[in-house]
Formats: sequence, C-alpha cells, structure tokens
Amino acid sequence: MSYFSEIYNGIKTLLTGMSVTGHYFVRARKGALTQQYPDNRDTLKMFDRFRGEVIMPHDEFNEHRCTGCQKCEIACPNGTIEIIWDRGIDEVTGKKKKKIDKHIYHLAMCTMCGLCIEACPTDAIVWAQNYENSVYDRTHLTKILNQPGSKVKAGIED
Amino acid sequence: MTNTEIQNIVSSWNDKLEFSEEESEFLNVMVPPEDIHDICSQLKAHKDLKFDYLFCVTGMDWGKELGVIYHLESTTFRHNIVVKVKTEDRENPSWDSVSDIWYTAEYHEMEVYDFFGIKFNNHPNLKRLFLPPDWQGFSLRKDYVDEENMIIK
Amino acid sequence: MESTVKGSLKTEEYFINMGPQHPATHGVLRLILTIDGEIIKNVEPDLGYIHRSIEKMCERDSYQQIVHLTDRMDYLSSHINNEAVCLVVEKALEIEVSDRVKVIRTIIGELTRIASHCLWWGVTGMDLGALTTYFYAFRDREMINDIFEETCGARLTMNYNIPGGLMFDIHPNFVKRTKEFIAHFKTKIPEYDRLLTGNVIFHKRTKGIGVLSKEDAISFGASGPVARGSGVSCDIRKIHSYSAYDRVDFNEALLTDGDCFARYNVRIQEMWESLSIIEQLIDNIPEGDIITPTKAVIKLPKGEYYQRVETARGELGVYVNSTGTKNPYRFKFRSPGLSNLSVINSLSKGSKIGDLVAIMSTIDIVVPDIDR
Amino acid sequence: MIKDIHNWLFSIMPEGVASITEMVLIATAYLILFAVAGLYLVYLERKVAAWFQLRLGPNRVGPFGLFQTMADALKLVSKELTSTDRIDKFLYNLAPYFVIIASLTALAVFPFSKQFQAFDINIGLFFLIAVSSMGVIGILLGGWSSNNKYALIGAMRSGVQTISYELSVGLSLLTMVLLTGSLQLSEIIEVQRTGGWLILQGHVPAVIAFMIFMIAGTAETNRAPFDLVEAESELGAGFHTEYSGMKFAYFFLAEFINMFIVASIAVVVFFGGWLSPFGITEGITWFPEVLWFLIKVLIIILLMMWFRWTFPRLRVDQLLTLEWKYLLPINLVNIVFMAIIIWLNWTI
Repeated sequence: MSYFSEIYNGIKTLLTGMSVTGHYFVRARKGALTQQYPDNRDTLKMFDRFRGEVIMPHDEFNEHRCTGCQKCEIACPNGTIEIIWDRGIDEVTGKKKKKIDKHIYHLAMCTMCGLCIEACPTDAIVWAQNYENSVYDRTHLTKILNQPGSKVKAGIED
Repeated sequence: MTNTEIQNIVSSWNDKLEFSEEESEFLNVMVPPEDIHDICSQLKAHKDLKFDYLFCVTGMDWGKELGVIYHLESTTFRHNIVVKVKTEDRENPSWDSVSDIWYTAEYHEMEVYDFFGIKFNNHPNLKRLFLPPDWQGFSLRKDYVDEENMIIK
Repeated sequence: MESTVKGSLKTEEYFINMGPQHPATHGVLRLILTIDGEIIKNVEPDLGYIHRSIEKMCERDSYQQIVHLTDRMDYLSSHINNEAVCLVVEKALEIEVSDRVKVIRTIIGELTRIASHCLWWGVTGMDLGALTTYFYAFRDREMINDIFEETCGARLTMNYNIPGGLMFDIHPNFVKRTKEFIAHFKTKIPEYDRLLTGNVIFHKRTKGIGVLSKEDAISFGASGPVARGSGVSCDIRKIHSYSAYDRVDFNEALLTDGDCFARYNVRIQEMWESLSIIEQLIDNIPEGDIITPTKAVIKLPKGEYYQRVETARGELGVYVNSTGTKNPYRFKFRSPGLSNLSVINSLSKGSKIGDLVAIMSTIDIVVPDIDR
Repeated sequence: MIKDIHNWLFSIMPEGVASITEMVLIATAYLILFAVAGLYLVYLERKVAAWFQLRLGPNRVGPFGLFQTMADALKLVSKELTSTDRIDKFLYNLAPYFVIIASLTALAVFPFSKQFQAFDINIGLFFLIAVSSMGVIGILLGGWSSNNKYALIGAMRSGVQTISYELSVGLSLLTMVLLTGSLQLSEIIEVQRTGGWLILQGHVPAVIAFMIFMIAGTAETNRAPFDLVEAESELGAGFHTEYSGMKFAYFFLAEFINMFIVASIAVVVFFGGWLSPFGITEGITWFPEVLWFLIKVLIIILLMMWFRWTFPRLRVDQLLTLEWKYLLPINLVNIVFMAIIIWLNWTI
C-alpha cells in the first residue's frame, strides 16, 4: 500500500510545485522583474548614498573645499588617492599655506570603501551617483578631481 | 569550569607547562613541541575538560620563534583554553600533528605549513594549501620578502 | 592506476577535475575526484585559486582599513565580517558602543543572513536542476540589496561598520522598507517550501545523502547550518552573544539527521528566525550616538584578542595579536568555509556525482572565504 | 497545388526521375520547414522559461525578439568548428548527423492534416519508435569520440536512460494500439473521428498510459527533470561538451525537434491528431486542420516546458528506479486492464 501512497504523494508534491510556477506564468505580463537597462537610463535613479565614484564639487567661482591635508590619502587602503601639493602664500593672511596642485584619483583601484570621505575634515570630496564607469582605455580611469585653475574656498581650514 | 580549575588539572600532567592569563581573554598554556600531541589528546579525553572543538589554529612568527596557537573549546562545558607551541628553530621547525585528534586540524595545519613552513609529523597529506606547490619561501613569516608582489606602505 | 578484477569485467578508477571552472563549484574551487564509474572514491579539494593573502595585507593596514578587506572574504555576509573586526577592535580599546549601533548592526546582520540564505536557496535549486528557484530567490534578495544600497551606499561590499560605530545613520526609509520586506518575505518562504522543500524529487536527492554525524561535525570543526543540521548546538549568537542578540528572543535551528535535507531545513528555519529577530528590533531602535569617537590612528594595547561571530555560513573568528603599534602584528581569520569544506571528503565517499553536487550546495561554500 | 506540381513534374520527366525529384523536393521542403520550426521552438522555450521565471526573455532582435534564434543560428553557422586533440575524428564528425537525421526522419510519417503527410506507411507507430531511438547512437558516439570524461559519463548515462525508457514509451503506445488495432497513423486518427479521442475512449488506462508516455517521452528527449545527459551542474554540458559551432547546433536543434516529435506522437495517439475537439470545424472545408494539430502539439510542449522549469533533476539511479520499479509494472498492469476493457467491449 505504501507503494501507491508514495506515488500519490509524489504526484501531489509535483503538482504543488507546478502550481507555483504556473501562478507566475499566467501573471508573466505584470510580474517581470527585468530592468531593460540601457533603455531606462533616463528613469533610472540611484539612491543618494550610492557610491559611484569620488568627486570634488566646485562652486560657481571654481572654488573647492580641499585644503590639501592629505587625510584622505592616508585613509585610503589601496593608494587610490594621490595629492600633489605645494606651498603658496595666502592672499588674506600673507602666511605660507599648503595648497593642492593636483588631487589624483585612480578609479581603477578604488574599492568604494568610503574611508576617504569619512576622513575628510572639510567635506571637500563626496560620492557621485553615476554608475557608468566603464571606459575603453584604463588611463581614463585616472582622474584629476580639482578643476584646472581652481582654488580653495576662502575660510576653509582643517 | 573556571580557568584556575582547568590549570590545576592540566598542570598535573606535565611540569614543563607554562600558564598565563595576561594580555588575553583565555587561559594560555605554553607546551613544549615534543609534548603537544600527548597534551592535546589528554585535553580532549579528560572527562572534566572534553576540549572537543578546535576552532582556530593560528600560525605565528614572533620574530625569533615560530609557533602555532590552538584555540580550543568544549562543546559540553563551553570553557576555553589556548594552547601555544613555540620553537626557535626557524630552519626546520616541526612537531606532531594533532589532525588525528581533531580532524579539522588537517586543513588548518596545511595552511600553517603553507604560510610558516612548520612541518607537522604524521600529517596525512602535508602540502601547500593555498599557494602553488613551487612557491619559494613562506609568505606570512616576518622575514619574507617579495619585491614583486608585496606593496609596503 | 588501481584496477580491480570483478569476474571477467575489469574496471578502472579515473580522475576527473571538477573545477576550477565548473557550474557547481560556485567560484574557483577545484575538486579532484577519483571515480569508479559514477561512484566517488575520493575527493580532494585544491584551493588557492582566489587567494589574495588578506592576512598579510592586514599586517600592513590600519584597523579602519582592515574592515573593508573583510568585505571581500565571505562576500555574502560582508556586514557580519565587518562587525567581527569592529567588535574585536572595540573589545581591545574597551569602547562601549551605543545601543542604537548595536541594534542597527543586528538588524543589518540578520538582513545579510537572509540575503545570503536566499542566494543559497536559489543556487541549491539550480544545482539540483530546478532553475526557476534562482530567479525567485533573487527577486527577494533584491529587496534586501535595495535596503542596503539606500542606507549603506553599496549592495554587497557595504563597509558600513567602522571601529566605534557606524559610518552614518540609517536612511529615513530604512524602517519602512524593512517592514515592507518582512511582510513580503513572510509570504514567500511558504512558496519556497511548496516549490522545492516539498518536492518529491528534491526529497529523493537530499534525504539520507551526505550524512554527517554529530561527533564528526564537532571534530571537523564544522559550524553554522552544517553543524546544526547534525545536532551540534553551535550558534555563537546564543553561546557568546554579541551586539543586540542578548536582548532578542530567538530559537537556534537544530536538526539531528545530519543529511543534506537537514542542512537545507536548518537554513529555511534560520530565515524565519532572522525575520523574527528583525521584527523584534525594528520597531524600537533606541536613540543614541551613531559613533563613539576613537582616535584617528587606532593603536590597540599590547595583547591578544579574539572575537567570534556567527556569519551566514558559520563561526567566523578573528584573532588579533597587537604589539601596540598602529598595525596589527598578526591578524588571523578563522573562516567558517575552510572547516566546513573539510567534511566534503568523508561525506561524499561512495556517493554519486549528483550527490556530490547536492552535498556541496548544502555545505554552502563561498570560495573567497575559504581562500582568503 | 501540390497535385499540380506532381502532374507537372511527371509530364516533363520520365517517371523514375520525376518521382526521385519529387522526393528530393519534399525532403527539402520538410527540412527547411522543420529547421525553422525547431528554431521557433527554441525561441518559445526561452520565452516560456522567462515567463516562468519573472523575466522578459529575448526581446531585442526583431519585434518581441522573434528573430533572436535566427540570429543565434546564423552565429553558430558562421562560427569556426573547433575540436580537441586526440578525438576520433570520423566518429566525432558523424555523431551530430546521426542525431539530427534520426529526428528529421521521424517527422516524415506524421499526418499533420488529412493531406499533409509525406509518407503514410502501415507500421507508422513502430517506425517512429524505431527511428527515434536511433538518436541515442549519435549521443553515445559523440560522448565517446570526443575524448572527454564528462562527455563520456554523459553519453553512458544517455545510453542507460534511453534503453530503459524506450520500454515505457513502447508499452504505453501499445496500450493504445489495442484500442485502434492499427499501427498506421492515419488509421489511428480515423478511428478517433468516430469514437472520440482515444484518451476518452480508453477510460482510466488511457489516462495512465498518457501520463506514463509523457514521463517516458520527456526522458527520451533528455529534458529536465531527466536531463542527466547534459546535467549542467554535474557534467558541464554532458555529451556535447566538446562540440562547437554548427555541430553543436545540430545537437541543440535535434533536442527541440525530438520534443516536437514526442508531443506529436502524444497528439496523434491520445488527442485525435488534426481532428477538431467535438468536431466543431468538421463541416468547414476551408478550415486548415493542421492548425488543430499544431495547437495540440503546442499545449503538450508547454506542459513539457512546465516540467522542465519546475522540477529538480533526478539522480541516475533514481531515474532507473522510477522506470523499472514504477513505470514498467504499472504499464504492464495497465495493458492487461486495457485488454479486459476491450474484451468486455466497455469502450465508448
């Protein structure tokens, strides 16, 4: 008798399984989860904390907030950030002051850990929400974050 | 069972053991290399200790000495002990394997051999676990240098 | 090669390479099988294809930097790995983090566990030939990943913990989304059961296959669902409670059969338990500081520290030996995967290739966790 | 129109040449028709799988992705044929043709409608069973000659599986032959015109025979849950691991044509072939009866796809247990029941 009950139970469980997939099959029109990625670029919006890449925002006077303290460079585990800096004369106080020449960011080495942004005392670097970072040549992944001719905003001290 | 009680039991087996609880949350016992298998099998077999769960085997390079740290726990009594073995012989460090007492030691000892070059006698299959068989040197030793692959900050 | 004569028939054992590129090894694990026909005589794992020497890198990095390396070990329970390192540093510095941090860590840890088990469920179905499970599991896992992305900024390697607390506070939507997920997932686990758990073919493929006895499980150092399927009570959340696990009420999923089906059921039960843990905590996340300030350069006092946490795969141990400098002298991870993998030879001896696939997927290996 | 071509051919050529030319023409027409049909079955499979799995499926090439499989076929045709060292070159190259020819040959005898049948022989069902089991030779050859252990295991599994399940396919069809008293496919359908579909005529034994046929037929075509031959998570790609390009495409296409064949047999033997349900289009002369045939076939194929995307795979010994311990005894008892029903004249 157990032979037949085994067959009966077997078929029953198989049909239960089929009812689950069948349920989704008939609702296939509404249920699809696929995102048609390159087509939905316009509507695709990343969360505001999404870690796309590190950028340095500049205001309308081409001024950034980086004082060149190098805390991000030290915090970075992979050597992603390199800062080339110089000493210049502060126009207001006339004292010698550190200023950045180039804030170099190697996106190719970045693991998006966020330690540099945590470490930055002046909020000079932030996360950008862009997600299309692939390029044809890896030299494009080395970016200079400060714009040419930019200078540090007045009154930013670390 | 408290650490003192464990210490009392264990110290009666061998007089060459050194106990310490400094700078650690567990009871540490330093065992001479030649006695490791003997002590470990007693630790597992003793009816009041029953250290049947070897949860961590760490290879160590203290600069002068090489050694292994065995973290043990009893699944019945939930008490811990840390067994340490040290040797100053950096050329040919070796002592008995405990893989017949705790099967898990087999893989962990292979890992220690891979990174520190400590040979375990009577190990069923001692070979490099992670690195390729033709790798030169033992990479987690403090005197290991690899100009190409290591980035030193 | 060994050959045996049975009557007039001569059979010969042969070797077969399963992996490093093989659909069932979930990454770059290589198994060297000795096979007699379809019957497995010996399994020898060959590891190291994704060895990155994380322990050596840790000796070079500061404690804040080590946290992000642990994301890359068991990437499916990255938050719990991060937590382990943070807990050991906090233990050494004798910092008490606020209740808010503890509760948030616990909630996200449990979400991580569900996400990991979801992926495992999908992949187990796929390994056994039911391909649809994968997509259903990913549908639900996607919701968790969205929660993570909104709060932590990343979906998989979150790096949300830092020694002393959390990087930033939870997102305002966090509680709402988590509640939505709980309501959604409570209707989906029964569906998982109907699709796969009850299926007669699945029963045939997993019941009585790869039986691990309790003694062997302890001796092999198995932990997590693998050991709990064999009746070994080893939940670090219960035994050596950390974060906010001491203030929630949950059961340790324990089954005694020790076969693939028991390991499977332990994980399904764990998903229910995780849901109940989150439910208990989500409504009253206490107020408090999100970070207890540490010095910019963390130097642990001289000594040895050990912290154990329960990841989705089992017990993760972090051993730190500090000499008082800003870098650890020795940093060792006791990964759950390596010990769990070591049972594979004794489980699969004498079984068939199809069984090996079932055993591997119920052990739930993550190769970067094993290789480190 | 077909008659016109026939007459025209015979008018311009001597009789022998004309009939050979006619055969070649028909064969070419079938070849093209079913190659395309096979490709669209692949498309359907992908689309149906996607719907089961909350996905969209192919939707880029052409409207609704209709040309996706065409593009895939083009890619496969234009691909370089690579092979490994130390293969048995002759057998390795022969194997895919064995498989594809076996499946295409079987198509010749199907009565798609009253007129649309290439070859109406009086042992049609027997011919089908014989020819469709020829494909396994190709699989065995392919697995053995490609000098790959995975392929060899896959091929051996295939041999075991086909030999076992052949029995069930044969016996379940035999059960129905008891009712019709003929092996000729057109005759089988004619029987159903008067007495209703065979699955209804034969009461319970016919339903059981149908279920057994579906299980065994799925196993014969090496589809999940019986896809041990190419069990992806165990054997990589099984017997066709070492095949690429067009040769792989032959294996792939053959699998789908086989699925079509099994569904067609089921339709002919159990569901009245091109007959409309309850004779609703009986009187309408312009109605293409082939449509009913195709609709029924598609429903059966959908059922097989439903199996595939729901169930886990069996293990090789469980596969044999299922056949020898369950299907075969039930089948034998079933035949006896059917014989009793016919003897007592209980048929509708």
